[in-house]
Amino acid sequence: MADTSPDNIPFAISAYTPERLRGALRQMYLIRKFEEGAEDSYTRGLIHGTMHLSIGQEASAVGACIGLSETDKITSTHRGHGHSIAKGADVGRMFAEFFGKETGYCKGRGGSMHIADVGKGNLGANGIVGGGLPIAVGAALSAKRLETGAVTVCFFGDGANNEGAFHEALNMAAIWKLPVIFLCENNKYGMSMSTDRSTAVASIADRAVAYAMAGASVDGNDFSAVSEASEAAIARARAGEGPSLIEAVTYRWRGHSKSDRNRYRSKEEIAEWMACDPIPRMVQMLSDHGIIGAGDAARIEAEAEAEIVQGIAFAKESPAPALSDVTRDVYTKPAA
Amino acid sequence: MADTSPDNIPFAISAYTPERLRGALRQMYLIRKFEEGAEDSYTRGLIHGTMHLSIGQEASAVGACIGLSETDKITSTHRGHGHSIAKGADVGRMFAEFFGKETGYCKGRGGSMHIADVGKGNLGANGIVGGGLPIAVGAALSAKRLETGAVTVCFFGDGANNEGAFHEALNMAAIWKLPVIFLCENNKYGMSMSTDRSTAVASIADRAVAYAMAGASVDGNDFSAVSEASEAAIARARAGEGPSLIEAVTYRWRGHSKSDRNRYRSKEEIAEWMACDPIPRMVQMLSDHGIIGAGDAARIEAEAEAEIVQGIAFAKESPAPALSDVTRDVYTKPAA
Amino acid sequence: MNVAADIEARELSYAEAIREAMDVALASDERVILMGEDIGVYGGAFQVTGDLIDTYGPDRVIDTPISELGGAGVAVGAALTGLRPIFEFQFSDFATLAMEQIVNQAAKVRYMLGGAVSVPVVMRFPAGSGTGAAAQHSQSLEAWFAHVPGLKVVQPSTPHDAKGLLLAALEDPDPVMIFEHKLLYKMRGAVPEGHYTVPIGKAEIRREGVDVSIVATSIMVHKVLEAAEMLAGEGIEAEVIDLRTVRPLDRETVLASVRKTSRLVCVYEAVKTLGIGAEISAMVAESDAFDYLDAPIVRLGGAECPIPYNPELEKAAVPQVEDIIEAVRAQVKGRL
Amino acid sequence: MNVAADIEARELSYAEAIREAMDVALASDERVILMGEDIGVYGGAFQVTGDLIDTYGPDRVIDTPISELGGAGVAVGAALTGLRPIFEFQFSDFATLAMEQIVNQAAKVRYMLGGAVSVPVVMRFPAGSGTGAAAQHSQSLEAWFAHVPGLKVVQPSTPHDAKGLLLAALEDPDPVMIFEHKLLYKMRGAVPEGHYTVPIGKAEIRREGVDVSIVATSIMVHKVLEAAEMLAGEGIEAEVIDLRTVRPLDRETVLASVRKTSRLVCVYEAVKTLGIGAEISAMVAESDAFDYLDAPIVRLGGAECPIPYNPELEKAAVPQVEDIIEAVRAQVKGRL
Ligand SMILES: Cc1ncc(C[n+]2csc(CCOP(=O)(O)OP(=O)(O)O)c2C)c(N)n1
Ligand SMILES: Cc1ncc(C[n+]2csc(CCOP(=O)(O)OP(=O)(O)O)c2C)c(N)n1
Ligand SMILES: [Mg+2]
Ligand SMILES: [Mg+2]
Repeated sequence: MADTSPDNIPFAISAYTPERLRGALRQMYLIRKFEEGAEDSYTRGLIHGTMHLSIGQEASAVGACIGLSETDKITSTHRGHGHSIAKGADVGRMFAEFFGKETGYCKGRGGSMHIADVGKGNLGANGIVGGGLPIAVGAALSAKRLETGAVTVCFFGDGANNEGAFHEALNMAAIWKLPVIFLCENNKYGMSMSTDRSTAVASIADRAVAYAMAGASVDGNDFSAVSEASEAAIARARAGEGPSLIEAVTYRWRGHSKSDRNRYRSKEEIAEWMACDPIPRMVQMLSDHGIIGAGDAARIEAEAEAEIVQGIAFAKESPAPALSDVTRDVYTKPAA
Repeated sequence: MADTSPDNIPFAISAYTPERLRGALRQMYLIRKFEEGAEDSYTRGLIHGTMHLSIGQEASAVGACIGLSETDKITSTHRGHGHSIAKGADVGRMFAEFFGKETGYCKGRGGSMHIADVGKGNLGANGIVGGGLPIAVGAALSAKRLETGAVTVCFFGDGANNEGAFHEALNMAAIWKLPVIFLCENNKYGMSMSTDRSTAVASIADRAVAYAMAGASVDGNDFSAVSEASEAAIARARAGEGPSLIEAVTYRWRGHSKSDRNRYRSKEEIAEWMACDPIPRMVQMLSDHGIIGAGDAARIEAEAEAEIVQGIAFAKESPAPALSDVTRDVYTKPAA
Repeated sequence: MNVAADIEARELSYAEAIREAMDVALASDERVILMGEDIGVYGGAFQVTGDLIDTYGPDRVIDTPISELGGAGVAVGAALTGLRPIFEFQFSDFATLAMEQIVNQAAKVRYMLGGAVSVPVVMRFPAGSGTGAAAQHSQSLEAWFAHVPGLKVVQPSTPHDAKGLLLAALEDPDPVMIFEHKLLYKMRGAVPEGHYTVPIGKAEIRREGVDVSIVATSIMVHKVLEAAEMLAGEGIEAEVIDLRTVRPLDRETVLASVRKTSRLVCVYEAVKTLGIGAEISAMVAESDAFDYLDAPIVRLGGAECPIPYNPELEKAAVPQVEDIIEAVRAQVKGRL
Repeated sequence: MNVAADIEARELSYAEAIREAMDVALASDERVILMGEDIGVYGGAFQVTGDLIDTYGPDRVIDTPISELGGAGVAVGAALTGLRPIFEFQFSDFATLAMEQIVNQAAKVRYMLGGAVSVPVVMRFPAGSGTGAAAQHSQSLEAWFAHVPGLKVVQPSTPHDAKGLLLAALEDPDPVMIFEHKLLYKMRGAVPEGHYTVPIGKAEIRREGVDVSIVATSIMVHKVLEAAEMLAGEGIEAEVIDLRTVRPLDRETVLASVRKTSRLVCVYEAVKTLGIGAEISAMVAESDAFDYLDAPIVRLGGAECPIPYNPELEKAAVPQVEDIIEAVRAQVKGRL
């Protein structure tokens, strides 16, 4: 039984309205169902190419985005479905992109690794590990110069933290005190390489010191913990106090991509982490604090499921791009 | 009057024979005179292109190299004359390179920014800021795999510490525990940009934390301090305990290169640092401890001067490369 | 043929013309910012930005740390979110550190996102040999960029075009790469005041002639014009085309000239193999102008070696006026 | 024409052939090491290294962190100091992060040092489209490398050549870049056991013919051979040349063929503009073979756009068998 004495009220419960909290749960379900739907679609041959599923990481995506408005930006990664949904993307258009359709977010040109939703502030997933880090700093530079008040959350993985781009981006964000939050989803592996083997420090957050930046490491499967650290960072950013580095420790249940034979981690390790599923933990917290009642979670889950079914149907029915359009949109203004 | 009680004997005095110490002083003079000779030659139109002088930084070059043997390696920078001399290069061949002659270290193909002396373990200066960092790690990987026992000292500047290459190189050296020493000559500026403006941390050595690496910041104008930190790092490297980061705080008296108008620092700042000249400090230490007597310093200086005069003469008289050889040495083995 | 020839024009140097373009842009558009290493109080390595920081301050004339990948990426991110950055690489050679952001991000993001965004970033690349800075500071890499759909690539050869193309680039919604030859910075020429543009994608006929078409880029335009005057003395009238834009090519101007003269020589400084002359030659050889050709298409490009340091070797590594004269003579020899 | 056709050969896949070459090299030369992301227990993103780690252990089959610039630089440094590294880029697209070390260091250091060193490094680049991985994972960038003196660049099209060229590259004292097409990895073909080499710099005539010469690279060789069979049914006998090495070019083989057939078509997957076909075409157009040409030189290259995600668009972006047939038909149409 959770402790519900005032002192022990989780941050999220005190910070957000019941409606927003239920919305967050809904997004977490939607992410889970989206990934399952994607997996299923892949098996049915509806999806070309590869995909990177974020099952198990729903709390970090949703916890990091709950404090953002549509004018705030995110940059995302190859494992970006959760980020997109957390930033408000429509799952129908996401599936359409996955299926290579003209109605997809990228009109079928980008696929899973490039889903973006610029209107909602999602500047896009990225196929290049670390590719979004400097871009996020640039978005924060725009916000500062144009005084939009926008904050940028830059998602990246533990693997990306060894790219030179990480170092250069964090240093520039720090010296210029830019409103950007570096949110590292440390799922313990960059493809097959564990952080133990790839990274000289035990916690990615330890690297904040090298940029005189606020750094925090949180349980990435705890929605409340992620949102708490994120809100603090957002507040710092909006107050002109510069960037923050947050490490959300989490785990991906599935392989890195469809071609992963999972030879680098044990069944036991996976099982342990599956026992720490962020969704039941969220459900538990919300019901402990009376935000949802009996049956609510199941209903929200079913609604999410229905949204996914509808999204897949929309995507399937959507038209494919015309082959004659292959060189469209290379340039905004084709030259003279 | 220096304190000569046993407790206060500087590291260098207790660690090195009088002969080696006098050799170190000789090298420091040689560097100073080389740079002055280069400057003078430039004024006389003997040198094409640009040059980066290290006047004021002699203690860090010599202090970092005194503990190395010829099988140990260094990688150097655009400001590399001091490193070359400290690693045993012949000033005649250095000038010859500067003058673009066939007898130069690079046969006139490389010039000042590429002087190398592979036989002595100097893998070369580098025109790319940060370019030598991963190469040094590679040399250390060779040493470890081939069990040569060699240590590699990687010189780089404060400006280079913001390159992605710095981050990637230090991380790899750390995870693989390689015998490499990252020696940052922090002369306060990367071209016109002060470390205050370019670098999020006050001391480059603070960044060692991000690689769980031994880090030290020392007075780079104090030969003994640099050699002490270097010997400790060399010992760690030879013992298989991995890499170290040493920051030697120093100053370049001259402009960044010949085209520098010095608009970014004050005359007062320069004067302050000139008062802290590493060469008189070395002379003082050696005479305080009886390593040199009256007149020795002047004699050593005169010898260095003579060596430079001779080197310049050799370089002047040397033949230029044949124009027909312009594409020689692009490949070791020109293809079939 | 100068589009602004009728406007009263002063003489400015190529560097001053670029600075004036930036000044015009900074004054008229709050979204324009400059980024680069030492472009502030130092005025830029080649004094191109000069004193612009005095007028526009450090928030709009931004010194970046030595972080080319990150810096370029920040510019890309800023361009995606409302600013109009002009990013200066200190030497074009350092673009090797930033190809990821230029090629994978800036050039492709619009296409990958199905047209949802534009990337109005301008990048400036001081390029070419002749300054005695050797192999890592003298490259001509424009052909790499011209191989990349999504980029526009220009190479102004005169102060007039340097200003007009930069202003055109700033108005262009797509990423424009400007390759400036370092040896041109001091060249003077007529430059109209205020705002004007030179169209991206249009070549310029610098000299009319009937015996041979010579297509040249950047500094080679001047060498070719000099050669053309000498050749005129021998009765050979060369038509000299300044390509100006290397992506996209102005096919029509080149083809019309070849149809007229039946002979083609391409002159460029970059390494001959796969330099821009390869594309010009291949473009002509696959066009209907092929039928007009009376002689093989000759390319004069850089030697197949890195740029050497020795000044005579350095000259031998790129086409000189005499080489052009000789090549053209040989080309038209058999014309009767 | 297979140099080893008389040796008893088993069928292996292209990936297995490469693995076998690495196995042979690791077994016979202690200096050989493999480096790359996930090449250890994971077996490589495309399972090329497979289980080599089981035989040679993690000290010789080295998983690198996600640090392409640093990793490539470590390989360069190791090659300079006695090791023989084979560095795998997980996708050739990520070479954009490492161009500095490849182009400024590996390619130039021998020349810049006047021949004092060699850089026996081999780099492997899984390249090309067709896997549904979109614009940042599908590029064909070999032309960039072929533009760089100091590098040797090969593109094996068969399992036999993949093994033989890799073993040749390992024996070569200079940096060799191997571009492997991802769609070829599963292709099977005869591969001799043990050690043999395929010479770098020699093209191979895959089919003799008299009506037209088709020069193709990598996977296009197979599409061209398929097209050639269909064309033979129409009475058109194409000579098919597999270029194999793109730097240096085997001029003689190409020119001899053109002198024979008087017609040339170049087929390659890279973006058409400034792809290798530009160089082939220009090389022929400036040679004495020009006089033998009876028709314009046709190039079939990739479309002028990034590689799109949708599978049909993706196919439309690169030459297909039907495109080749059509182009050749048009080319020989006027032959009577
Ligand atoms: C520059 C670059 N290098 C390598 C890859 C291949 N790759 C894609 S995802 C990945 C692992 C990334 O690990 P991490 O950053 O931890 O993210 P995760 O997959 O765990 O979410 C790798 C190596 C890439 N896409 N880009
Ligand atoms: C990658 C790269 N970027 C920029 C430059 C131009 N540049 C040469 S030296 C230098 C300053 C380097 O500063 P630091 O590392 O502190 O060395 P210092 O000159 O102070 O010795 C710069 C910007 C370069 N050579 N290479
Ligand atoms: Mg990870
Ligand atoms: Mg410095």
